[in-house]
Amino acid sequence: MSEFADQIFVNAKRSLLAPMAHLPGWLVQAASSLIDIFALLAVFLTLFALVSVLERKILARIQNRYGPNRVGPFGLFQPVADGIKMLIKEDVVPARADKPVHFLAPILIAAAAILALGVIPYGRNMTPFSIDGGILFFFAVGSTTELAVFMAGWGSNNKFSMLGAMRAIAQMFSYELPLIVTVLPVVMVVGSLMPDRIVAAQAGYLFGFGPRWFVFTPWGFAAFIIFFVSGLVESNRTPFDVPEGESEIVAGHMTEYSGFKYATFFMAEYLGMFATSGLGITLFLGGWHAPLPLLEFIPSYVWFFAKLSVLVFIYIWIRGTLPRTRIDQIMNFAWKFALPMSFACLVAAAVWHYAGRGFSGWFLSLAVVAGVYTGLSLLLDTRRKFAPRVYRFAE
Amino acid sequence: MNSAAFVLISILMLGAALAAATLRKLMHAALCFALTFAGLAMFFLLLGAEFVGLALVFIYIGAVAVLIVFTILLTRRDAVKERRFSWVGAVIAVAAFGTLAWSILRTESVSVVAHRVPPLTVGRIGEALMTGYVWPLQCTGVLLTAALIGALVLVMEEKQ
Amino acid sequence: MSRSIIDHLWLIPAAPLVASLVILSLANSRRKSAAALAVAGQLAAFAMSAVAFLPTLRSDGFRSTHNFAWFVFGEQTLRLGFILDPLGVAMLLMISVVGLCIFIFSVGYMAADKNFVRFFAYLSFFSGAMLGLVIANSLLLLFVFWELVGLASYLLIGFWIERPSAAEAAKKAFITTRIGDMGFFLGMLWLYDRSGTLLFYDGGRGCLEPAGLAMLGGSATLIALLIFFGAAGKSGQFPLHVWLPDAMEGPTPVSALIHAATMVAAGVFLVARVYPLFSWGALDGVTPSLTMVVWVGVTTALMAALIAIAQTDIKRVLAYSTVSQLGLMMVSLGVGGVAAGIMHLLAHGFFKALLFLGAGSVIHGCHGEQDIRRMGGLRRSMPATFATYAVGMMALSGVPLFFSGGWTKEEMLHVAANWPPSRAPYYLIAIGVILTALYMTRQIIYVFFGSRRAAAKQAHESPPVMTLPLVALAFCSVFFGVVLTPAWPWLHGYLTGESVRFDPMRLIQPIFFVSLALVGAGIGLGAWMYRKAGAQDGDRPAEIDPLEYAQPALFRFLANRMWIDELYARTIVAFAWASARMSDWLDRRFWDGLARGLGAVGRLLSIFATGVDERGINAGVDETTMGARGLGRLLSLAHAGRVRVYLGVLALGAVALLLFYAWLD
Amino acid sequence: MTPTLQSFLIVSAALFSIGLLAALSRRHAIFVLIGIELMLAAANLNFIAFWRFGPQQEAPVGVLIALFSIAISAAEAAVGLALVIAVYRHYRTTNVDQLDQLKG
Repeated sequence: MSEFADQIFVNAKRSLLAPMAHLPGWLVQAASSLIDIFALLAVFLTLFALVSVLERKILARIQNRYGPNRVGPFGLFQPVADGIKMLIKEDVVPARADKPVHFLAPILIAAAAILALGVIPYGRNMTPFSIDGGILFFFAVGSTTELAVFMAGWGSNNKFSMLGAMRAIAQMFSYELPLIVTVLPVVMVVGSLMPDRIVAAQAGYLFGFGPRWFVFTPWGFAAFIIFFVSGLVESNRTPFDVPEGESEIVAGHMTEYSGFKYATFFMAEYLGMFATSGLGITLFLGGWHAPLPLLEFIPSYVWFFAKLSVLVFIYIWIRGTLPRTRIDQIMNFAWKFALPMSFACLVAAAVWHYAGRGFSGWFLSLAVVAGVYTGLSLLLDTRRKFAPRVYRFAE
Repeated sequence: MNSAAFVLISILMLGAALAAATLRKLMHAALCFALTFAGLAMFFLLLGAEFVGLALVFIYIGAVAVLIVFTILLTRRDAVKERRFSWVGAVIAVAAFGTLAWSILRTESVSVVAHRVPPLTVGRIGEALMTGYVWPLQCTGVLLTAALIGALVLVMEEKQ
Repeated sequence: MSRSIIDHLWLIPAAPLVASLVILSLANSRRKSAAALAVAGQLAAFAMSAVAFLPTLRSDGFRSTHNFAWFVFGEQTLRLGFILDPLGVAMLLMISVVGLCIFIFSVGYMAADKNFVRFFAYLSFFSGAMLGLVIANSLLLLFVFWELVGLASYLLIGFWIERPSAAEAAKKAFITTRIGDMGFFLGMLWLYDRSGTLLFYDGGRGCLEPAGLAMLGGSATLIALLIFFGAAGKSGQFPLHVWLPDAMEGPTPVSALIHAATMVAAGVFLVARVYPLFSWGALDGVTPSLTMVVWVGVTTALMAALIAIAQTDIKRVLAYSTVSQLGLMMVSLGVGGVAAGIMHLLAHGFFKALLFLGAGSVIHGCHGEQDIRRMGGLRRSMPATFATYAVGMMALSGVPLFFSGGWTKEEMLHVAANWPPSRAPYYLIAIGVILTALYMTRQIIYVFFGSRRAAAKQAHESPPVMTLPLVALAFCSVFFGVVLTPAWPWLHGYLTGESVRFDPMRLIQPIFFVSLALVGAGIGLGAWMYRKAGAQDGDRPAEIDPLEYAQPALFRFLANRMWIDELYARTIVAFAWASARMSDWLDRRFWDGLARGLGAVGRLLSIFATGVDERGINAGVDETTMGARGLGRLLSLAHAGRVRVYLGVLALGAVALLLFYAWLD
Repeated sequence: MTPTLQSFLIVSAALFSIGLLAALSRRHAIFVLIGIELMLAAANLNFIAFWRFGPQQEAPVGVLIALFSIAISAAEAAVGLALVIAVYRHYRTTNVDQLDQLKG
């Protein structure tokens, strides 16, 4: 039963491909990738729509409002309304804009986001493009986002856009390092760049109940935190949304975009968020594995999306809670804390591995991580020490 | 590997390269440059060098192209007066291509068809890098560090 | 015990070197600590040398080495090492004792100098290098220290760098010794090429041991001569002696330590160290190289002694006497009396240092006056200096029986007398002995006797910090003789490894009376000649030297140092200038022309490129302007950083190459 | 029919000469740089192609060399662009034809 539920989508795809078995191989391959892409788009666009409205509702709750509740039951059709509005809006292109660049930017950014989604294993045997260098692929296509952002900033020749693009690229560059370096320990420990293998390496349970997710090792935990924060920055969300800080530069690189192109940017941002969270899940949260053996019967993809929704909720929660940080704070955090810390994770992972991945390794790596953490925090501690208040002129 | 993909990719890549070489607007040229490398990466995938292809995309589109556009941005005020297209370059380039193509075509030893090869996994590359090629690897690391520092020093604002 | 001593032998030179490094890092105002450090370093070196001295006493002919690999290239290992043997230890002791005295002396002498700290840094540096030199067991290591002492001497001669004369002298010394060192270096390379090792003693494989020497074969003579060339440069032997007198521009303690006692003796030491190389294949103790050494030594000894007679600068007199004494040592080495030469070297170290320090004290007392004709009658105003100086003078001129110099002179005359080939060196150095006594008498009369002249008016005795070292050195130069007497030639035995016994009868030998007669003659002649020196005598004015009055031509010849410097200036220096000018001319006319030619070729290329370039473009205006700007501009075009032109030419070249290869097959 | 080594070489030769064209015919320093990068890319393509069609030995030498050359050319690009910026600051131009004085 559970087997059937687990593999239902895989079997569906097989049955779709079965009739064209006699066609040349590359055609079949193209067809299967097309199916994957359609599936991806369908799933994630729906998810995007849902999340967009959920975000607004959750933010509203956090800010003690009602949020959208007019269109459909609980305002669930709000995204549909938004989509229609976006589609029928006029698409304004500035007169002095660099037209082709201005036009291509949103397409490129969306394409990158979707491609990045392609290598993530969503369930047992459910990896759209299961390639050997999957992680590298993820970052390769992810890195094109920066170019797209720049194109957006340059193309709509407008100082706000340019400034926003510069800020975005600056922080993306700075956080790409910690992001990648925190991935390295996992790659090192698993010995492969292939997401499926990484997920497989986190299978099984300790003493029959403790999941062997990397997040439960000290280095994995620290790396996951850094990874999560860096992902937050990469997707330009609060508290790292200086690139589109409404109060300073209108909407950053999206200032000059309207209508459907703006919607594309918006979508790309969410897809990027999903992609980063998905990678985080794959790397640290055990992918589609169930947290407890007795919950195995629930299909794997369900677990994946459950984890995804938790992470997304945390994203929204953070957005609703934290104020915007200054650009210099962001940079300092990246270079002075996140990067050294991620290197510490690398070392700790090595220690963990060579100490036999047992308890001794666990504690040793904990020692490494904790030591570096305390050292860095002592080093970077800039809090002013407040003196007790004295009343000099009273009586 | 099939020839359709080969033809498509080569057309894409060479067209992009030609555009990068000849376009009047610097920014467009730079973007076509990035596109060229995307095509090259596809070539590498076609040739079964997956890792190198991805690394190429990662490095060139993610880093070098962005660097280039940044440089364009920083040196924007200087609009180089491109006079009419200089033919010397074209002549030399065509001559170079002619001789190269001619000499490639007249060597039979290179007209071989690819035989099946074991897939090149990242593991194998890593193994080679960590065993036989660890010294070049270290040297490359040193070189990159030097380049990083050198670039920083070069572009640092000199204090008046 | 002794093993561990040998393994830690390197500590001896290390102590002063470390001291000098620390001193260098001191602020210029930390005079006390600088002096203290230097003296402490020297003391440590002395103590360790004393410790190292003990094991060598036990067995006769004791020799022990500690070798280590420096680095490996290919399948060859370059090995260095330290050696502990009587020769080295004797030198160690002499250097550290004399050095200690001189360090203490210079605390007083340099008290007023503003670069006090730097001075002591250099001094300790020198001492460390010198100590290292004598315990080196590898020609290469020896050469390294050799160059280091050369550097130290350069730095110290030019210590008063603000004086142009000092700077000149420093340069002269450095370059002249370099000329010698070139010979040394060539000899070393050749030796390595032949024997494959530079270690002196390496358990039978060293280059000074029969096996190694056998490998050299006939080339031994030439190698020895090359090395001797270096030695001659260092210890101012005849062709290369010119730098030493000028080196007196340095502070007097420096002259005492480096240019009298230790460094200049390094040449003699080197010859003694590689003596097997010289005496290889000797038939009854005569080889071509040794004969060469003898004659060079004789020439130097006589010439320098003659020149010394006519010098009026107190330090120059001593300098030339140093040169001639070194010549004597060389002679005795050459005739086979290694022990005699080294004994004289050690004794000479003591009393020559004493004399120089005395001279320093005199100069100090006379407020920087160095001309002996303007002194006089100082024996009353500076008695301590006078007494010690007199001791030194008598030791140097070799008064027998009481002074170390006497015994060593006698010894040297003895060995020279029984040199098989000829007795000429014997007679010649006999004359040298007379001359030594003569000029020393002249000097002491001029300085300490007679009437007080200009500079001596308000002369004063030096502070104890300067006189005490004098006393100590005087003590040494008297009682060092105890181990030299023929009655009980302990040092001789110690050096040669023969066992000695006490036999007073051996005091009474013909050679003893010979040397007595020679010295007596010298002193008597001097006393007679200069009885009225510096005073009005008949129709001779006071400031004219008696000899000058008697033999003006001869005197001028000697006073101008036989015009050897001028000779060099006319020949060697002039040649160097000429060749420099020629190469300059070549560079300007010939090579530059060539470069211009190449430029023209490049220019043609660029004209072609630009020509094609312009034709596509507006009416070749640039072409005409280029024509107008003329050759220089056109030339510059080829080299004008036109990246694209370079690249284009490059590409064309590549195409051409490809076509060429295609055409080949 | 499947592409032979020859066809790949032809393509890389074309890429190379396009790079040469860019380096030769443009005056903007960045174009020169782009041209050089293109030429390097052509070289890399050659490496990979020869590796793919050549005899397979243990270590994928061509791929490794391509990787190294990519890293090196990335470094070269970084320094080159930094130079362009520095030069621009100093001379206010990026026209390689105006940058023809060989002293600073």
